[in-house]
Amino acid sequence: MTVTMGGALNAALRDALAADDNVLVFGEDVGTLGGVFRITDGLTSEFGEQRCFDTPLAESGIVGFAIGLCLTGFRPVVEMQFDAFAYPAFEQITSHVAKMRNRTSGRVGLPLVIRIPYAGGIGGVEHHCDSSEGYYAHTPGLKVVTPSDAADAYSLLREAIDDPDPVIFLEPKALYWSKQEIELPCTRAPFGTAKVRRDGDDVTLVTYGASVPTALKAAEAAADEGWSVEVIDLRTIVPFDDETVVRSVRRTGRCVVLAEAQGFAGVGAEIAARVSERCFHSLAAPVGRVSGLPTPYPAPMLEKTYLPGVERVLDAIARLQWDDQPDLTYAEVGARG
Amino acid sequence: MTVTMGGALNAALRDALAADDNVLVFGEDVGTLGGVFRITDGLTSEFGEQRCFDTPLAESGIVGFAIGLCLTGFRPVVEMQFDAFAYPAFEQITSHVAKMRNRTSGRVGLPLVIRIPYAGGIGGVEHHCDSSEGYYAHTPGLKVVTPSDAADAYSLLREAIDDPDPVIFLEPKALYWSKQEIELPCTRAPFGTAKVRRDGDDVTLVTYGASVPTALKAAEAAADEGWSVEVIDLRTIVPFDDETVVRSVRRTGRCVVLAEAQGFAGVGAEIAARVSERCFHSLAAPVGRVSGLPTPYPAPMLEKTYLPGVERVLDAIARLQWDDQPDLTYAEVGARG
Amino acid sequence: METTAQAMTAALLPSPNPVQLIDPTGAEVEQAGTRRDYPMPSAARLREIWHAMVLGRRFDAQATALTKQGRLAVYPSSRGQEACQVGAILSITADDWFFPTYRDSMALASRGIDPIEVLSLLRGDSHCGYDPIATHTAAQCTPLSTQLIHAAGAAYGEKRRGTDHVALAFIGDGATSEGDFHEALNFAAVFEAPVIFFVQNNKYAISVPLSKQTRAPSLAYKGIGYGVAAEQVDGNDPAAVLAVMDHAVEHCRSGKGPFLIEAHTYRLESHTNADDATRYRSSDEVTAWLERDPIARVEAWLRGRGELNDDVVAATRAAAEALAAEVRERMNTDVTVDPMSLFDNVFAQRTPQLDEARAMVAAELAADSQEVSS
Amino acid sequence: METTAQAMTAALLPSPNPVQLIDPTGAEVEQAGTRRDYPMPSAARLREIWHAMVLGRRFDAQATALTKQGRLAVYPSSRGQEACQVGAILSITADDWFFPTYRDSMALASRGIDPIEVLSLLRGDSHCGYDPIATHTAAQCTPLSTQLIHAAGAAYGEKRRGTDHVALAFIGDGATSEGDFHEALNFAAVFEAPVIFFVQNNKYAISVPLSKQTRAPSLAYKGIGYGVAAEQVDGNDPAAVLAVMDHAVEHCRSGKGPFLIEAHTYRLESHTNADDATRYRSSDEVTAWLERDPIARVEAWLRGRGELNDDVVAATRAAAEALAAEVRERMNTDVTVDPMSLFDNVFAQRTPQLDEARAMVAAELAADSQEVSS
Ligand SMILES: Cc1ncc(C[n+]2csc(CCOP(=O)(O)OP(=O)(O)O)c2C)c(N)n1
Ligand SMILES: Cc1ncc(C[n+]2csc(CCOP(=O)(O)OP(=O)(O)O)c2C)c(N)n1
Ligand SMILES: [Mg+2]
Ligand SMILES: [Mg+2]
Repeated sequence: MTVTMGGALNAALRDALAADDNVLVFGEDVGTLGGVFRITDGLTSEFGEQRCFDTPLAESGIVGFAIGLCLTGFRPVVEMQFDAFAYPAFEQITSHVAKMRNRTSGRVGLPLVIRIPYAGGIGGVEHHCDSSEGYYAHTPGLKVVTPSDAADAYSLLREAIDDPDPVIFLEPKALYWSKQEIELPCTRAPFGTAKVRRDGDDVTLVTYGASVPTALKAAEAAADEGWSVEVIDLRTIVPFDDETVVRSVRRTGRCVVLAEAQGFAGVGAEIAARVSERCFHSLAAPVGRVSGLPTPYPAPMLEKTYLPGVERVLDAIARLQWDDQPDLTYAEVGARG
Repeated sequence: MTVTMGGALNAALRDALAADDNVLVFGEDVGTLGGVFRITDGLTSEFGEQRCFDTPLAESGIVGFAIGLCLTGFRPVVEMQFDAFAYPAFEQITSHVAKMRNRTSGRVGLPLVIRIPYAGGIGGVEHHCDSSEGYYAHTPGLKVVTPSDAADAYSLLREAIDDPDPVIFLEPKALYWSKQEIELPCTRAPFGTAKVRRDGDDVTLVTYGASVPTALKAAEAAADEGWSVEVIDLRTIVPFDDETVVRSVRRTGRCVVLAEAQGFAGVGAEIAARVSERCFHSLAAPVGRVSGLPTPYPAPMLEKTYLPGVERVLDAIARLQWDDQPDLTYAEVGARG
Repeated sequence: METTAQAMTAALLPSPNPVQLIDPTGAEVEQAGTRRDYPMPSAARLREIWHAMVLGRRFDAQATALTKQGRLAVYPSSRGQEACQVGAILSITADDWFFPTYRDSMALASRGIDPIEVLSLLRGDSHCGYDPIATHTAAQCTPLSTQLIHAAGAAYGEKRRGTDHVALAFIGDGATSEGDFHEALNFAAVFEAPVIFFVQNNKYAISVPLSKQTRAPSLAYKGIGYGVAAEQVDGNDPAAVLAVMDHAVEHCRSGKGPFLIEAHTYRLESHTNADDATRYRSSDEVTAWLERDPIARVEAWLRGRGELNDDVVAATRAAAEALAAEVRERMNTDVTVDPMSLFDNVFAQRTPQLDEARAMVAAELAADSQEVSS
Repeated sequence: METTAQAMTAALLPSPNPVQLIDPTGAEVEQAGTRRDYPMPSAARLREIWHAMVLGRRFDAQATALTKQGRLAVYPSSRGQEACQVGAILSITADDWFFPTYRDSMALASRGIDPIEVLSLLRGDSHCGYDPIATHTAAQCTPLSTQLIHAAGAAYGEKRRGTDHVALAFIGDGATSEGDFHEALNFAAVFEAPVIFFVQNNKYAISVPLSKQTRAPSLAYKGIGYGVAAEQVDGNDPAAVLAVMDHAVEHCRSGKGPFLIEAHTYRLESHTNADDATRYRSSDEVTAWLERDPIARVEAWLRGRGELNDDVVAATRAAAEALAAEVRERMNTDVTVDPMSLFDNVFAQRTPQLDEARAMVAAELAADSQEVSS
């Protein structure tokens, strides 16, 4: 059947609620309304106010409350309404969620999931478009996951809810309405397994979440120019699937990393650093990075320029020294331009 | 005269308070007590409660209050008591401090400084030892600065206070008591200029803040083994001095990055990615990364194992293929071990 | 100590019922049981607020219409909240500071800010169309309740500068649950900052009703926990809003520290055009609130006293239509934004990293235009 | 509505003066003006608390001594706060939850947790030495006031499980300024979670006195803003602490939602051994509080009624010395921590990235030991 990513997430929550009485879904507007993106639609009417409910408007409260509920055996799945609105919970997430198992010598695990619609591309006003995966991926003790299609959305969310550890579950909001022909429940893939979305021989394009469709489009366009691009969708940023990425880059010898977040000290930097480290002798050219610009997310009318699109990916591929000539982008030691 | 880093910071605050009536210093315990690290010692008695004062115990409040004061022409310098205790202010920092100039089309600048004692090495209990620079450096709109000696502490803090934009000023707490012979006020270096702390020809060791003394010790030890190590202290992480780093690595052909923070998606990853990108054809070996472990900061008794020390840096240098043999650390495509 | 605490309690608690001066029929209300004396504003002032509310409502309706036409990306209407949006603004001066939320476009227009500049955020051409410093008006704030602390800081700044300017900060009922609400009230109290926290309790935070937000007797009861004087007011009674605001402004200007106002009102539209309020509330509830219309009641009061005649009403309607037409016309021209402006206001001066990114985008745009021209 | 608000106000506000049952001289206090009826605890219970306080104080002194000897990295003493540390704990059961801060080692020891496990955090061998699930006691919390929300969640969890277990959460006066305090009280109120928020108002947050922290009549006045019943109590009067705690526990167990207690007490030592309290407060102030000693007054009361004799006192003193000796002895053995344990409890199962880091450290340690042995 035709399933949107939003529908798949909804189905995953429904199936998880049905499978385990300890699963609770809560957050702002997730009850009667079904969430501003309707991901929790119908859950309150199906499972009752006890299982899926609205909370007061306070994100630190939501996450902290979930921590407390874990102590009594519940498995909370909480929703932050938008990326930037998870920031009030940052202390609870970094100082408690990420550390609880460690600071209690393994005695208190927190099987909780924090769902966060993230990234841009929907013409949202400021504070509704942040790519915040870097903050979480940099925090030891958090698993960080982001699906790029409906099947993975279902699979990864079920995995997240069943995981004994806290998972930051990032939902690319621009893909909520993307459609796929699948049967639910679909087969689940364990955390830490990246997926090769397109096979290719000349260059490996590593990406995840919100940027996967752009990567696939770019690979398609690159094929016209004679470049065979392999597209890897990480699916889980933490844990990271070195094996799939390294195997591919060692074979293709070239790599571009694509992520919508600003590049500096983000997940894109990590991937580029890892690949450069692990595939050094296989690389014919430096790993290219295609990222969001080093500016705050702009007003909707500038979004198109801000977002790394197909052209920017193709440019990065084009710079991979196909003619054995070094790329001169960074020829000057200082900044170019 | 002999000046500790703490003393230099204190002098910088004193001189800034004297130079401009709009400078205000506030935070938790910064008044009568002079701060838990005594960095604001004597300021209240010298300049009065109006210029240096205690606030209620609420970090989001402190940062938000500073934003409001900027609107009326003040230049606040606020103290967060420890790294992890700045997290309650994360939303104010990311959604307002970093974005204010941008979201007001340049009409509202925030000349404020957020001082944060950071990193470990002092046997502190949990939540007192986080290396949080990655969160800030990844956020567009923040300048991120960290000194490694008394002279830079003075210079960079004066620069930060005079800067028209918000500065996250990270003070390596393990170095507060480090001493230096200098005359104050010392010459100031503008933001964005890294400092070569030791000249060398064989390998460039890029580092900053808390890790600089370790880097220098490692360079000394490496010299005994016949490696001439150039040590670069970034001083400002944002803006980043590509020129100094790239010039050095292109000359030495080898590079190790040292930072105490966990490595994944942090500033160390950024440096490694940048160097790999910009110095690709000069590199004889992959850029080595020496970082904190991918675990929460441990209890004091495990601190020594956790922290990247001289040995770990020497190991990284040793792996830089001096014999033209590839390093086999990551020979397997998957995880080693 | 006992007497101190009891005296403080009496001074700080709100009236047990919302202050009301004119009831929904336009009749004057006998004051009883309010904690403070709230005189009826002058007829001239009530005419002024009536006029501004008529214009405000028309502006709001026009913005909603522009959204349906796709001219605005999104619009959070404040229809039904006119007494708050307009009344609070008319009670302060241009020198005072105002800290609005996303919902408060009507208040901004009432403050005299160019309506096109007000709508810039929602049209999507910039994050804020007006100059916060020149207008003493912060950019509209979306991260809930964060602006309250800025207001406390700015108010304290004014106090430090020796002025008697106050700050007025708006916030919704739902947003009072955020930690920043707490920190803001406490900072303001401790620093005796002249700031008025004005809660527009419109009964919903998107879909979440007040009953799921708090168990307080009313939100105004939060004041005493900070030593902040508080009042609750019928937020659909323009006379009461003016009277309570006058008291609060005087309280702040005279150095007595902050003041908290809870105005009971109702959001007649959905949260924004993207929301569907029928999913979570009944039309009966909405209808009941339509009968508590702020404009109608003050109009009835004025007419009953011969302070308003058909000519004035007609002239005001005409002015409102003219405003709407102007907004419509000016919003109907396509706006373009220079992509290179992306790099201008990250810092006062571009860093090398911004220069690099800028060069990349410039090259892309040059290539694009070459492609187009060739 | 008026009566509702007024009835709620009466039910929620604290007594205008802190509840006191026994004064510093040991005399019983005539109850007047308290909002609720607080019966004097039985003599047996007062003997029990007296005994536990004597042991608690001795434990605390021993920990301070161990810090001076370098056996503990740091120690925040609660000397002077014995009535709170012990009284609150004696009022709940082992099935109830306790959420302590860094300051509350004495409370943990009073709860029956092995003192060595209690001191693990401060010795530096682990972040938490005891098992939070087995003991129904959260790890001591340093990020201020964050634990209150956990307590609300756990209390709500117990309610959902159908038990009548309550949660007791400690917090300092300074920490009430944090946003999480606000969110915790509100969540607890809205979800009617059986949690007691117990503020040990020891007058300082490190160096910052209460007067710079709040302008509230007293911190207990914060309750009403959440619809949470609140009380203030003389936190140096063990009888009053027990009585108010009994009331709060009964309130929670019987499904009436959360309860807020402000206990007025005083931190006699510096913030921690690393602090120097003479920088910010006078010795006169400290001396005055020494005269409000919680142990002395209940001892006087008990002796006055023949409920305590020299033999019992001597036996308790001996028990306290035995406890101190045991702590001293067990803490004087060097502890070693396996470095490889660094990697064990990040996740339930190690990720490949953790395996990699672990292999690196294992190799380093192997090399080190080779060097040592060769
Ligand atoms: C910190 C934060 N969390 C969540 C949101 C998403 N959000 C936007 S408006 C809103 C409801 C606000 O309700 P209320 O404060 O009552 O104001 P109203 O919209 O009714 O005027 C929510 C949850 C946000 N903007 N900021
Ligand atoms: C979020 C946060 N900010 C700052 C600190 C640093 N800090 C530790 S204790 C303390 C004072 C706390 O005072 P109070 O709440 O009165 O408790 P007390 O120490 O007096 O028991 C401060 C500021 C912290 N631990 N957490
Ligand atoms: Mg509302
Ligand atoms: Mg205290």
